[in-house]
Amino acid sequence: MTLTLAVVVIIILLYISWIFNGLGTMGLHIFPDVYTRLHAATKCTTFGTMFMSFTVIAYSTRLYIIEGEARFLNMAIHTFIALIALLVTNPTGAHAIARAAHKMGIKPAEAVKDDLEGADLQQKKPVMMKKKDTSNEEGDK
Amino acid sequence: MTLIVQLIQLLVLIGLIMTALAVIYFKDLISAAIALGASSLLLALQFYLLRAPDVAIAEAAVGAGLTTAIFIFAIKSTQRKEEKR
Amino acid sequence: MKRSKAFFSTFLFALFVYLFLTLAAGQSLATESPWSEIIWSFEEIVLGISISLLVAAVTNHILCRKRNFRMMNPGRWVIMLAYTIPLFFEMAKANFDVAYRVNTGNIEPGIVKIDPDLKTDLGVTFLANSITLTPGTLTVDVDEEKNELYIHWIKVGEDPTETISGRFVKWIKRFAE
Amino acid sequence: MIEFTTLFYGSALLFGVLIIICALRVFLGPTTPDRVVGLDTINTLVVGSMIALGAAMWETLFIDIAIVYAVLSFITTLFIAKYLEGGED
Repeated sequence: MTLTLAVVVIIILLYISWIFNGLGTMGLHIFPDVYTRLHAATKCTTFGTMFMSFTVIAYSTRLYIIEGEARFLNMAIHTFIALIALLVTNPTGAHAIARAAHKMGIKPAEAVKDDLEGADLQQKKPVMMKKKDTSNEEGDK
Repeated sequence: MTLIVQLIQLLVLIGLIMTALAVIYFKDLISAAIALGASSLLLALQFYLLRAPDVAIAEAAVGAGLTTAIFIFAIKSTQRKEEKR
Repeated sequence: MKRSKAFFSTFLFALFVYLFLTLAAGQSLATESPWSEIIWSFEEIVLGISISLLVAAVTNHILCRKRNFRMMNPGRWVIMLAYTIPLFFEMAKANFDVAYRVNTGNIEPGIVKIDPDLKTDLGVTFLANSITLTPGTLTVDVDEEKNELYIHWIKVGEDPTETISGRFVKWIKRFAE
Repeated sequence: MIEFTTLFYGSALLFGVLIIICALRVFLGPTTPDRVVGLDTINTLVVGSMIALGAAMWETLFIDIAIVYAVLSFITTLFIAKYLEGGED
């Protein structure tokens, strides 16, 4: 493995993914309450895993250009689909956890301001989960 | 190469033992269900490392998806805390 | 008329997803052209069309629930793809922001209300996900009648609506409304 | 000179260490949502290590499993959040 430009780029992408995953895990233990922990956990690990996917995509595209076999390209495309699945599901899960925590009555620690406290939300009556699913899929159209 | 794979397997097994002990010691049943979910996640990763992707996909579907859902339905219709003996 | 249009658009969407998933998956038997490994074989296309017809017949009342066909316009999809570029830079900024706060512990959290003035469900969904992925903000709850969002902000500042959502709303309005 | 395969295995090893650290949050978390945050982070890290291992072993099928895994773990998170929300139905 000689150090061409493509190889250096791939290794840099890999290091970025390591750094941000480590940072997210660190933030999970340093921050004081659920909401701030969600900040660290969602953003940093999504970003880190995104860069892991970019690494694999760049690696297999490079091999496809060198070797010319279609299975390398196939791998790049599937990794891209995994990346899209991760990007759609991860913020939605974080939103669900934050909402559940607030409904349970957990106050944000050291809060300066809380507009949601005592606000009367007007939500259509049916179950939230069902509503959310259909609106998401309608969004795909 | 094999050394790295063995190290990963060692880490995953340590995680499995930790989460399995947590399932036993938690008194809050919903926390126990969460720990069981984490345990079956790591078990799927272990199958993946042993190059059995079909078993891993079944473990992911049954362990992480279905079992947690069924346990939560059961906890919802009974009580949340374990009784003291 | 509207029903057949819903059927057709669902069919196109399903076929597109199938063809994207099976791109470069197998060899077409056709020729020795350099593309023969990448494009789909004849059997693959026939199977994709029949599966997409089945999916469209079953799910067109779910996927096109509101009978609103604004997303049939391919220009909107192009804008949606272009939107990922500013989103990516905002995400990068978000991560350095979190890195800074992890190291210094400089937080001042609170929950604020913003009114992004969007009308469609797709737009609100996109905005909520984008807000969750960008610096120091996390969507907690949504008012579905007035389309207002409640945001957990890690460093409360002035004028939340403009500061948090101003960058995205002008992009999202282009493709979702 | 290090090969790429070793680098991918190494990143899976690093992700394994991070998974153990996140499992600590599942134990320690004072409230239940804290534990769910730990579980969610473990999910993302497992998907990342599955992608890395799939690239190291050269099997496209393994990456398909990562896709399925991302979606299924999302469903688990939604179920637990739905329970914690305390709906009557």
